[in-house]
Amino acid sequence: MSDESQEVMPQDGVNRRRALMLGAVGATAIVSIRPALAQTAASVVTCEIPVPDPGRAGSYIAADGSLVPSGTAGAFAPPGKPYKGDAVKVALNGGQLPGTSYEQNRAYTNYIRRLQSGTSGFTCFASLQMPRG
Amino acid sequence: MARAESLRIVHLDSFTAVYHRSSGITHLITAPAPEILATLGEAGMTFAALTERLATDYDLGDLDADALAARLDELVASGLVSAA
Amino acid sequence: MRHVFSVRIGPIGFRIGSDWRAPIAQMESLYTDYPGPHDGVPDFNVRLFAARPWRRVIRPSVMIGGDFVLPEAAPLPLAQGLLAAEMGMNLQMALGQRRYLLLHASVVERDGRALVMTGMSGAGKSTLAALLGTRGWRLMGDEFALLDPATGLIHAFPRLISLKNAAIGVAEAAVPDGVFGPLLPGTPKGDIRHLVPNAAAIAGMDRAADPALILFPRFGFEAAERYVAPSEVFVRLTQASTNYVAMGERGFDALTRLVTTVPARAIDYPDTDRALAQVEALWRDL
Amino acid sequence: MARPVTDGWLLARALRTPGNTLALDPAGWAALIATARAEQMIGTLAYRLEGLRVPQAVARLLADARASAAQGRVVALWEAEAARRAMAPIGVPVVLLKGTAFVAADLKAGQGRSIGDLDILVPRDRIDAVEAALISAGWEWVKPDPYDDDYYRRWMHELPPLIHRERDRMIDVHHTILPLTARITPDAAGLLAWSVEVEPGVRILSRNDMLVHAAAHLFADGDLAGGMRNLWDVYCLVDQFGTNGLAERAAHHGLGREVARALRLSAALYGQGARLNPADHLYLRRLTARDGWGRATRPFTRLGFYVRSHWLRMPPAMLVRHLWTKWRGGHRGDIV
Repeated sequence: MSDESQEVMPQDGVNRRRALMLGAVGATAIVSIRPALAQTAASVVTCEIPVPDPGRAGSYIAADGSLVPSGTAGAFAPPGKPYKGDAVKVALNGGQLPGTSYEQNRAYTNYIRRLQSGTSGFTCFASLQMPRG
Repeated sequence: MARAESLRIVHLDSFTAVYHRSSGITHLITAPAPEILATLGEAGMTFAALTERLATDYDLGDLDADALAARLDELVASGLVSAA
Repeated sequence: MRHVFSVRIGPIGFRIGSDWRAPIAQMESLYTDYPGPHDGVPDFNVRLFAARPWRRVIRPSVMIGGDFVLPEAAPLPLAQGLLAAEMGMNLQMALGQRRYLLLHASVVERDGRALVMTGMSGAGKSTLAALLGTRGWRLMGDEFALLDPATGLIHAFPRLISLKNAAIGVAEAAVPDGVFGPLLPGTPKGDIRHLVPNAAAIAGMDRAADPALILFPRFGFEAAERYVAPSEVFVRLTQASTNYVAMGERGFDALTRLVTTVPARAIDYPDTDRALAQVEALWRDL
Repeated sequence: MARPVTDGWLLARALRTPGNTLALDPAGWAALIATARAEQMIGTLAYRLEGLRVPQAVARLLADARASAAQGRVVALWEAEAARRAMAPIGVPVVLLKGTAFVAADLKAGQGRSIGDLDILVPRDRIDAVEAALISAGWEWVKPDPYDDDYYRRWMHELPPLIHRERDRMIDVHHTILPLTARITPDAAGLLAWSVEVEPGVRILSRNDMLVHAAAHLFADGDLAGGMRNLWDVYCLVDQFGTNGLAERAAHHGLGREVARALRLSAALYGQGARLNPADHLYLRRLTARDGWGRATRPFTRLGFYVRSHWLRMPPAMLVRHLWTKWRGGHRGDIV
């Protein structure tokens, strides 16, 4: 286990109370790992992932991928248009989303990793997690 | 009443890896999900007790019960928490 | 089957059966210094066969079969029979391996410690591993890292190194005394040529190693390196593993242990010389 | 043994008398393992041979197979649980069939058994509600082919297969155990009525109905693919529960002949043997048509049983239409 475990799990009365954001309704905190080889062959090239979900348009994207109010320091404005599936696939495998800085790219890919069922782009994200050639 | 299922939990960084023994599925979760799981424990507690306990252990700012309910619903949907 | 060849690569035994002599003869020659399966019993079977009996002789094309198969795999021309055999072996590992967590990665070892390089096809991990294998490192494998959940060690799987397209020339120049297979032009993956791992790699293939560094190399960019957070390593390795989910809790334990104890870096490199220097520098600073 | 066994009997004998495997040479082991994998019985074999002093390479391989089966069991039970949760709001219990039922009830037949899709049985008059409940819980249609879909809905004993969009697992929702076109009509309501609860909201068929279902699936429906495994199920169920009342129950469903044949063939393969008639020998020839590389052998016997399986399922004119449509669509079926 890593050192972070101490931080995340405060022993009662020892650590000072840590701030815990419960997040807005509609954000998500869970990503499930899917098999890399048992996927149905969904179309990767044609699907798109909006960042963020149109339901939360206007939010900024923080470094860890969570959505925060626009103008939050250290967070990034959303990109103007949705990303194509193949661009996201490259980014998830360590590449870069088109037109992003390193930090920006990390924030957006973290957002995409956190996509959950019911959010726009989730099915596309799921179909991207396919074996590589 | 909700309780955490039988889980293996490893904290990585701002994300925590969780293995759910009943389903064999791995989840990567981030705040506040790990804190909710740890607070519920396998014994479980009511929503009111969970709210109170989290507010004692953490600075929740302006406590938003709807947001907490939404986080709990996600955990139930993923199977990591069972509602009873 | 008509023609049979058995071989052991690291801990894994294979039995390859073929309707044709040629692919078997090539394997016998390229794998000549390899042992046979433990106790004579293979872990996996691979079959190279004709789709219809007459296709053994008329426009012969090789279907890949075995204990585990993917539906809709296309046949290869007989001239690429060696590639078919290698693909068949990889497929058995990808679909059937349940003892080790399989990471799609190349691995080299020095002083008992392993450097694991993973990333997309074309990132150069095979080439880098082959070159490091000539410069004081032991090649453990260019395709799969076998992570043992029981020990946390990485086992070697030094199958033939599969060089593609431009990497063929790079390796031919860098390893002039290397033993190469025939050039296979126009395969589904482009031109392919196999390089036999060197004597040290074969002689040492039963020695496991402690993972010490995980690298995500990327070819074609200015030299750069960056820290990769454990959660990112975790997600990328689950996607670089064909059996992570099937391994269940053992896979989870092995992988979380790996990513929380072993540092990871992403490196960009413009050419292989720079990459080798970057690797050496990172290794020194561990 | 006078000459080496080179077909499915190698596997059958290993399961019947595990100790005899200790006489195998490396080639014999390789053939046994390849055969068991091809019949999807490697997990079963691994549990059956557990504790024997087999060669180390074999022991490792069998340990892997046991771990794999244990993980398969977890996943299968979770699918059953997911279906239970989806169907609880509409008040329909999940009645598990085949492999998932065996592991849910911890039966001998479930030890090491490979499990593919989740098969469940629901009342015919609730099937639309079940379909809607599953779809709202994340299952989706697999087949976009309109002929297949129409065919299923009109003639089959199940919904077209559904796959869960996140877990990639299939569910087959049956309302009876044979196609509506088959000449035999089992008492589907009786299957449900006699089912037994294994935990709240989860049920399995009664022990005799499990045997009837296994026999129906083998001899009145399928082309005997996977037959060695199905007969192992039959052998284990009989071994664990006996055959008390079985003949009457089978007759009630109109499947007396099929059940009797299942008992004879499972005893021939795995048990004390049985008095076989000439047709039984033909069935065994088909069931054991597998070589030491795991390849399907005896193509003509297989083809015969393939055609027979369709003959049983459909009236002749419909069969012709079905095979024609399939053939035109490029599906040749897995006959060799």
